[in-house]
Amino acid sequence: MSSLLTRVKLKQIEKAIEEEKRIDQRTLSDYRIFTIEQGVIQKAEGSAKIFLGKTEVLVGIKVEKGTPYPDTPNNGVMTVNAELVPLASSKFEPGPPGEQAIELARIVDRGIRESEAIDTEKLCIVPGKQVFIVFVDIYVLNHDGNLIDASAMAAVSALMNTKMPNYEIVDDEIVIKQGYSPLPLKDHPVTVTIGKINDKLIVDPGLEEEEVMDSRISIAFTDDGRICAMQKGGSGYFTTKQVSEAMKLAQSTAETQRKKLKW
Amino acid sequence: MSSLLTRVKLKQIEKAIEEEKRIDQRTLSDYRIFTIEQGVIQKAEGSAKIFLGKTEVLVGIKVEKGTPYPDTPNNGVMTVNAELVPLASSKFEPGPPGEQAIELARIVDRGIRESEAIDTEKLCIVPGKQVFIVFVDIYVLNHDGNLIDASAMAAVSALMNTKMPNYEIVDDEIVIKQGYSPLPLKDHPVTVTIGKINDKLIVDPGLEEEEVMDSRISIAFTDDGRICAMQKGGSGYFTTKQVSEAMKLAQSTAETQRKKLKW
Amino acid sequence: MSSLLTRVKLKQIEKAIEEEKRIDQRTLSDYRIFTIEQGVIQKAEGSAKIFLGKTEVLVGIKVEKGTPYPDTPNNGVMTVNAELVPLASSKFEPGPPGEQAIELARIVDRGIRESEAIDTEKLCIVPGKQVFIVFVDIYVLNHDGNLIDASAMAAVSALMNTKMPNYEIVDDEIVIKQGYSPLPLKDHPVTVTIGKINDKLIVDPGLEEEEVMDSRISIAFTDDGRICAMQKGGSGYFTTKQVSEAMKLAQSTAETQRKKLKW
Amino acid sequence: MNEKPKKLINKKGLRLDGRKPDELRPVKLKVGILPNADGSAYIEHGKNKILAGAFGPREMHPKHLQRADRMVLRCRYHMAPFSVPERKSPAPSRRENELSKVIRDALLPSLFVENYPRTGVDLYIEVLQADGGTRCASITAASLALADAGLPMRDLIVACAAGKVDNKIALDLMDTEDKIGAADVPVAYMPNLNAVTLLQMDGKLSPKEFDEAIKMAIEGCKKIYDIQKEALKTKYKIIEQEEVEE
Amino acid sequence: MNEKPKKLINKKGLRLDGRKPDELRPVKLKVGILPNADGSAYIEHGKNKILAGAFGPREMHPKHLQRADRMVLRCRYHMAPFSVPERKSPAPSRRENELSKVIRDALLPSLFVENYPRTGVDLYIEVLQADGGTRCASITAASLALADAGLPMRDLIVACAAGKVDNKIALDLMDTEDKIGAADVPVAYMPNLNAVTLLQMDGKLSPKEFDEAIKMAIEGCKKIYDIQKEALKTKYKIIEQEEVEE
Amino acid sequence: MNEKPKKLINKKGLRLDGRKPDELRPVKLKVGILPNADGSAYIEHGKNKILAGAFGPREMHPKHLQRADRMVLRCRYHMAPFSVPERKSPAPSRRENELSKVIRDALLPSLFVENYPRTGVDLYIEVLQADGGTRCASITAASLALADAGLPMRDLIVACAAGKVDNKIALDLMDTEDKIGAADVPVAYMPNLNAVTLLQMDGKLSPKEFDEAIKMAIEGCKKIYDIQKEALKTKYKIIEQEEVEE
Repeated sequence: MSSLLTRVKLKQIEKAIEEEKRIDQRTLSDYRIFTIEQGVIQKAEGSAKIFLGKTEVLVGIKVEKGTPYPDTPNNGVMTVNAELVPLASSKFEPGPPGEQAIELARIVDRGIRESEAIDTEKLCIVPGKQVFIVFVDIYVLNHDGNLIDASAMAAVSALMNTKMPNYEIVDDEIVIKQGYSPLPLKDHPVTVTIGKINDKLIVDPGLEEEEVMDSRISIAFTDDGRICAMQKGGSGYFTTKQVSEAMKLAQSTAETQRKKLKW
Repeated sequence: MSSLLTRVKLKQIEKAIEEEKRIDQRTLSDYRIFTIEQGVIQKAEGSAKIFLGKTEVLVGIKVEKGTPYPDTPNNGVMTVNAELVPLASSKFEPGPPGEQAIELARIVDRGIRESEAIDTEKLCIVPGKQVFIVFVDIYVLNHDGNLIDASAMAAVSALMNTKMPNYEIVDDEIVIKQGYSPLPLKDHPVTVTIGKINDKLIVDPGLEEEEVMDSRISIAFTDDGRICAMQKGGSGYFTTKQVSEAMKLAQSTAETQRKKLKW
Repeated sequence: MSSLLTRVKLKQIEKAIEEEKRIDQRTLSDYRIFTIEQGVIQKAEGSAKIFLGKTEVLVGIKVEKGTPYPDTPNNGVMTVNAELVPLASSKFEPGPPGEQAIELARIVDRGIRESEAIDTEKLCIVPGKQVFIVFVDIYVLNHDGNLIDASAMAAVSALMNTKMPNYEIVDDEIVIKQGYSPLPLKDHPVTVTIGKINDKLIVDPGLEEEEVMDSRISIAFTDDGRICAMQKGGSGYFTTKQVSEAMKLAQSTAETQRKKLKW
Repeated sequence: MNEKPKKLINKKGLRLDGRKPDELRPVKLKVGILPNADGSAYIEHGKNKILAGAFGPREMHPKHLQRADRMVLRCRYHMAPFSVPERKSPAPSRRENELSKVIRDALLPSLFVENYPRTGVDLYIEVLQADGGTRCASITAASLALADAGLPMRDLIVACAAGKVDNKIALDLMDTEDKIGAADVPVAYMPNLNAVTLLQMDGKLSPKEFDEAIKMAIEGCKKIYDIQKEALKTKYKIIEQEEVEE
Repeated sequence: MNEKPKKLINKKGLRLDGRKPDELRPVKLKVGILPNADGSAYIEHGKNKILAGAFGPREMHPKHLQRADRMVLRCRYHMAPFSVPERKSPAPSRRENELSKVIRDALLPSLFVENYPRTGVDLYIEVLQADGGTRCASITAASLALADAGLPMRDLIVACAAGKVDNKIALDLMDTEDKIGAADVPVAYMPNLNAVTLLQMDGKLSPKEFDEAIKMAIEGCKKIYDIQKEALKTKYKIIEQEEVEE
Repeated sequence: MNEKPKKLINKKGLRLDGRKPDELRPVKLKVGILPNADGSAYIEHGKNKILAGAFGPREMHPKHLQRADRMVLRCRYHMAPFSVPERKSPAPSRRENELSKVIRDALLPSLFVENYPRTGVDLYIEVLQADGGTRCASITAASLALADAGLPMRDLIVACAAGKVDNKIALDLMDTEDKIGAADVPVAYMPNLNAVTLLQMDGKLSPKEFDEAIKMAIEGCKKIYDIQKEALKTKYKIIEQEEVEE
């Protein structure tokens, strides 16, 4: 899109929002249609691919043995990494994760970690010595806006799809047995992102909307409706009133989304 | 060499090749004269320096204790690294190995590994726990073309020059004894590179020939004449007929080279 | 400071030095006033902050358990790192330590190491297995010249301020006990830097003097007046006569400094 | 997480360091303390000790990062190796990278970036000692550093967190409370515009608890805002005096 | 190498997955599946799942990499961390670096680089799942991505390997066969020009066996070439339809 | 440090390798041995084997490193992985970085940098085998490489160390003496100007011992200087002959 075309498009978006409409015909509080497919990567212990509009994110889960952190000897470990794969957008470049990828990974990480979604105590093999490490790798394959929600949904879906090997402990050594069990989960956080354009709040911003957006706020909710993670982003601000509105909007959206997700 | 001079030179090369001649008076299938000196680095467990025309490559071998790979607990480890030392050419830059150096190392690695030149089982000290690691470091000191063959020859020469410490196993612990034994070798691969310029095949391309060369193919042969590694390079192609011709040319050249090398 | 202003200033400095004066009214052999505050970082095992003129350097010491070097199984380990924090000067850039920071760290390291200031044998916990590692982190907070001396003084002050945990060895395992002991020190090296401008030697060069300075020499002295480290820097030279003069000047300055420091 | 399940609030309703639930830690601010930076500030917030230095606005390098229509703010939040109980490697961690970004996003709303096209401001934040709440204390100091560099502003940005300890909403958690506590909500704020410029959360809170926390955090911000303004005035008073003395 | 010395070909002459020695794994190709790339393709070759996306021709950055007389092709072959049994670090390995180079060298002969001076094309290949033969499958997909980006070509490049298992030459080795087998010969090929653009080998083969292997690999290439062309047509059919519908 | 407390000087006053305290190791120098470099030299100093190659003066890249008023010298001191008893990682260590800087500082005083504005010279030093005193041997060779590149010079730079072993000042320590010995003083020197261009020290020396050491080191420098000049002449003799022969 040329610079002039961009500017025209952005004006259109702003004008539409002004009239409480959006360029793709959604209302301000509409979420885009999404589809999730689980188990797309058979070689991973778990995986899920989401399409949210044209945004496409693949999450793969690997479960491997490792050592626990010294301060949590009885708990397995989770680590989240995000790659903005360069084929997903001409704005992504190869190389180690930049600021945007790191923020994305850490927001998804917090949603899962703070909701205590994974029962990490059940991932302990030998206390203080050996635990399971759950690697959550977010792979953005096409960028069409709202990577945060798409990645968070794909990550939880992938965890729900994850199996880990059965094992026994014989003489302090792990012996792998036949079969698999599902990864033990205790919660299923849903993350909703609200954008702000010219003092209007919109749900699930698309790529072009992100370009005119002042700022955004992403909120993760637990199964029982509590807030477990939050992140404001962008170079603008929210008044305290807007924070309350965004919170309510996110809350009701999360409930709707949870139903659609059947979590 | 200025850009204009370069172009004139390149035209000369092409013209000569057209007439089945080469600018340094070689025939298309002539290999340049080479000399190899072993044991040039006394502090290394093995070393060899080759001059191939004005190309100069030094290979040093270090043998150290380390742990085996989990899937080959009874085998020692070999690792090949190549440095295109910046004093060898104004085109080489300091810094971590780039694409060209990595490809060079991996071609030499494959020739040695796939011919099973090193008897890695004899490098096992305590199965699954301790083995010898053989570090093959290729150091390109002057670049005058055909680094692949020069490095491969110097690497095998250096391995043939390598000694490893005698040792005993006492209570599962290694005890170094007096004296050294030669590194156990089972094969001595010879690598030959064929270049293609204007549909003519040439043996052992020099630096200026490399600049007009369409593409190259490097083939490694075992003691008993089998092929153990191969790599096509360059932005051109070989017809299937040219592949067969290159194969025959490489094969006969490898036999001649092996005699000269007295391997 | 604009380029023109700079040149005018530099001329002034050179003219003043010519007349055996300095732009801040010091004589050629005057050291700037300095103040040192110890224990400024309570969470570190030791710390000290120095102001030398407007140069400000903070050194923090961390003491942690680790493994000894194989060739010194009975000795603790010291490691010195220097960060030229970018808020200290518009010429410092974020990123891994560059040449200047590495040289600074290594000069300070040598002064401490070669004077055997730290009694590393007393830092051994279990020979060959566990020792204390002393991390000396130099943090330059404002650059107004002579970072070497300022950092060296702050580092030794911080070591003198360092406490390490009391412990017992029970069954080859370390058990931390209540209370702390001072880090065992055997020497207190003083480092003095002499600059050369137009064949005149000056003590403790300031930032602007460093910009016109030919070269410098930094010399560290032990408690008993022996030389324990030395480093010439800069793109100029010292005649052998100037080396002797610099040595004497550094020696007498070190004695004066040692008194002021009350070491 | 629950390594040491101590009581964080005692029977008298006081916290480990004797504070009441809605009480701030002591905050000290100094402006203009780094001679080579264009603007600088130093904060002691509880046991946190943090320096912020700003360079610019100046020509932006490298050029491809210049923006024709605005000033670019670059921000680096960095912890000294000795600032925490276990020595931290000086290489920036993922956490430091994320905080650099959210701090930048928190400060931008106060600036008139469109007034300084093609320029850049580099903001360096160095945590010399950390004790919980470093991102908030960093923002409070960094905003002063930007003001000290002479950048016009919509308002100062001030930041403070509130969280949940022992089932109670409490202001300005220190390290132990943050680690053992149930939730933490850091907030950055422009009082004049009633504008929230940073908002994060971890832990679990009901929407009602969150409401309470953000309100408490904003009250904290307002108190620190007074200290901020005072620090700025003090610096300018001193400068005025110096000018008179000359 | 000889970790699990199973039989790779059974008494009926069939392989572990039931294939005959000269039988390909199933190959599926889709063109134009990445909305933001200028050209793209997706391949499933056996259990390999690989995406290729091309950006360009566009002005080459950084400028010092521009070539006055030609287009520059940059190529990155990269494996997803979850694509293999043990998680792979996302940082590119030496193997990935080498493959990026040989894949670029395999694709260049099809392009008229001299027609696009000063431009660059960036080609990104992401292996989402790997099961032996990823370099060949990557080339097959990448060539389609370049075609989809509108680059004129001498011919499509198609790639396939043949190798030696249980002392027999066999087509298109899957991972287990590749690891236990005696040799592998990946070949990239332009059928119209009878041109080999990638040729590698590891393992040990007599010259006669090599001849047999390369012939078998080229036969495999020709079969996949039909699927490639079909995929390209399908994409353009769909587009034509869309245009009609509008 | 005192791992092996052997005697370094025997009853006859001779050192481990039979040298007298003030005796140099054998030094061999060759000039112009690297065909592709603009200037080059090779030194064998005891068991040290070191190559130096210089490229330039040429236009300096990247441009922001150019200096309008002078030539820029870049210098890289690097050790081959096989040059030392335990394999060294090829990535430059902090020691190598420091030595690159002090070697550059040692060579600069000989050059007329102001005569070549905007240009750069890249100097690469490769230690192929190390046996104590590599920085001095590197400087001796590097200065020849610069001369061979045709750079006018105030004088050649020559370097040599002296140190303290078994309580005696001794010339030109080899590795074992350096490791076990009490001090080492490397010195670089321009004989014509009586100018010291590198001076470092580690270990402990009284000021008197230091005086003795630096004098001894300079005597060593002067001897090597003769070999240096001879090597330069030899190269030019050969060239003259070649020109005659043509």
